[in-house]
Amino acid sequence: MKESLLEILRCPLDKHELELEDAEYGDDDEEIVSGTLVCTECGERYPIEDGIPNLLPPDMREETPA
Amino acid sequence: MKESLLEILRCPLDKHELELEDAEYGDDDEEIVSGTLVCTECGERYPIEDGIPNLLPPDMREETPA
Amino acid sequence: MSVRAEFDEWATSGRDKGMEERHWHTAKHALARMPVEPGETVLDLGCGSGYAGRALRDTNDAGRLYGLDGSPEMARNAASYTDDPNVGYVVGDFDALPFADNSIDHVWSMEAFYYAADPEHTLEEIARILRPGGTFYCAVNYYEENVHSHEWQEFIEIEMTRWDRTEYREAFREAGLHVAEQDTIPDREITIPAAAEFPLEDWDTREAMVERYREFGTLLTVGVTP
Amino acid sequence: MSVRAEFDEWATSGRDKGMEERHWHTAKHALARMPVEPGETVLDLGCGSGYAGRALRDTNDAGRLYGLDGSPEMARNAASYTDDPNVGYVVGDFDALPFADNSIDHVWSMEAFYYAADPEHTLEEIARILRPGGTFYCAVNYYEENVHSHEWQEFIEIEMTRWDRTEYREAFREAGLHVAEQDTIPDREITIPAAAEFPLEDWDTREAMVERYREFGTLLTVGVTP
Ligand SMILES: Nc1ncnc2c1ncn2[C@@H]1O[C@H](CSCC[C@H](N)C(=O)O)[C@@H](O)[C@H]1O
Ligand SMILES: Nc1ncnc2c1ncn2[C@@H]1O[C@H](CSCC[C@H](N)C(=O)O)[C@@H](O)[C@H]1O
Repeated sequence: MKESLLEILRCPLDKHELELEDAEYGDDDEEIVSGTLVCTECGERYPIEDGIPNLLPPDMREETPA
Repeated sequence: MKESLLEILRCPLDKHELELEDAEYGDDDEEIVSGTLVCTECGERYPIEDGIPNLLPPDMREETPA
Repeated sequence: MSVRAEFDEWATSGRDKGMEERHWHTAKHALARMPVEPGETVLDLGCGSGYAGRALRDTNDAGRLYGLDGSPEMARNAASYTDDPNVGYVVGDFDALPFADNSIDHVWSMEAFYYAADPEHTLEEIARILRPGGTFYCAVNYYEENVHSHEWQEFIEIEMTRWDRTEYREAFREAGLHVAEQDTIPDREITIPAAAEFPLEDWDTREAMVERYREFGTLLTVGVTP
Repeated sequence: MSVRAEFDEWATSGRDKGMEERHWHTAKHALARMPVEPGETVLDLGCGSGYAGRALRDTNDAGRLYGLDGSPEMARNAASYTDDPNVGYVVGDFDALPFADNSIDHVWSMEAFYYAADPEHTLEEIARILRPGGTFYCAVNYYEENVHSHEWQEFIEIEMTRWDRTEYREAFREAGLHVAEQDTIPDREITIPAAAEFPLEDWDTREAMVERYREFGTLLTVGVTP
């Protein structure tokens, strides 16, 4: 994902802003390939996997099957 | 024209309500076949001819040919 | 020549019926999209023979259907084609709509809008008379991208507005209408003769005629009041 | 079975591509109507392979195109089909859209809306994230009037919402969206075999197949935020 997506991405639960943690960038420094999005309000954590943020509410987010 | 049309018809110049004068009704008492619509604000007069109100602004309204 | 004189002549020579037949090919598809609920009031701007309003009454159970036209003879013809008590006609001009604010649920106009003397002001008038959430369905065959329509101006003394697709969207927004949709609706019904029959009186090549009808068709722009 | 488990399986078995091919027949006509201006942000809800967003980027010069899908495998597939830097994918659920208020210009959804667990709430979420005057283009093949689609529920464990045309319009309005248009778009491209070939595995009669595709097609409802 691009950093620009962060401007409009919000916590699915309370719609507050997300903070990017532990970001790893791709070769071009443009694409965030992994990291964690943390809600600035409720503290819920959302993973970025293979460059795709997973913003499913926690109760719908099962483990990735390998 | 039906009287119900009067509810939404307005003077084309100043959009004020119109008053019906000299109305003649058709056989069924439902259709106004002739009469005059008079603006309650500017006093401009608009004819109803053959049951059709002519709400053209006065400068566009020529005499009916015939 | 005035709108009135020009179109009174069209009406008395029966051109209202010819237009109805041709315009129906594309108009019916646009009419079918209108979100008209039972009991709602619809206004047809430049109604000509009035066919669009009568179709909406038949299919959508629209409450009241008014047709406005600048030509008294057109309005007279339209009135003579129906005895539906919920259909009415009014003679008036696009530039000074004789209706109250928020009094109309939907406005329809086919092949008429571009005759408005001041189209930006006509859009403001439409936005004024529509209730919040009302729609304006504006259908035109005469528009910039349809190059085959450009010459129509030569045959009529009234000045015609030839906007392109973007200009329509911009003008709608400028007048306070949200743009919900823009589309070109092909005319799949008009008979296009085999290539060997060309040139025809109006068409040099079959390709041009195919492009005009099957590709460019009718430009529909739909505006919605906030 | 959860949306995620069900559609992850569809994605890994390549059904995303099959749907793209079939849905494109009608989706392209609805996409062509969207009033997307250069630079605007569009969200594709239940994007599957992501073809709709890529098409809007190609044709409308849309600024940013985001696809949301509840299946991580669908989103992964979609991402693998493009390297357009202005296209991005997000895993998320219709019931809890992870976007800011007023952050999206237009929302598109094809053959996905009726999987929402709480469709009324999903409409409220869509109204929330759209800017004023933004549009929601909602296209479905599964709807009440399309009797041929009713049996689809038997093949999937997720509960599907089967509204009719009126219920779509009412639900949009209930959520605060003006209804600008409703239409059924025929699929004119799918091959319908000659009568002698019937019954087919899926179709007893040619008439039924014609009705399903050429007549009922895809139901499009367009909502606009005030
Ligand atoms: N300024 C104006 N005000 C009101 N009506 C106008 C007008 N300019 C043109 N018209 C009317 O618009 C019509 C255009 S012809 C189209 C008629 C009809 N809608 C159809 O589809 O066949 C004519 O009837 C003409 O009288
Ligand atoms: N509740 C939900 N939240 C998010 N996505 C969902 C969902 N329910 C279903 N979906 C997604 O919606 C898609 C439906 S299939 C349609 C895919 C695509 N729009 C096309 O036209 O081909 C699937 O990819 C599925 O994962």
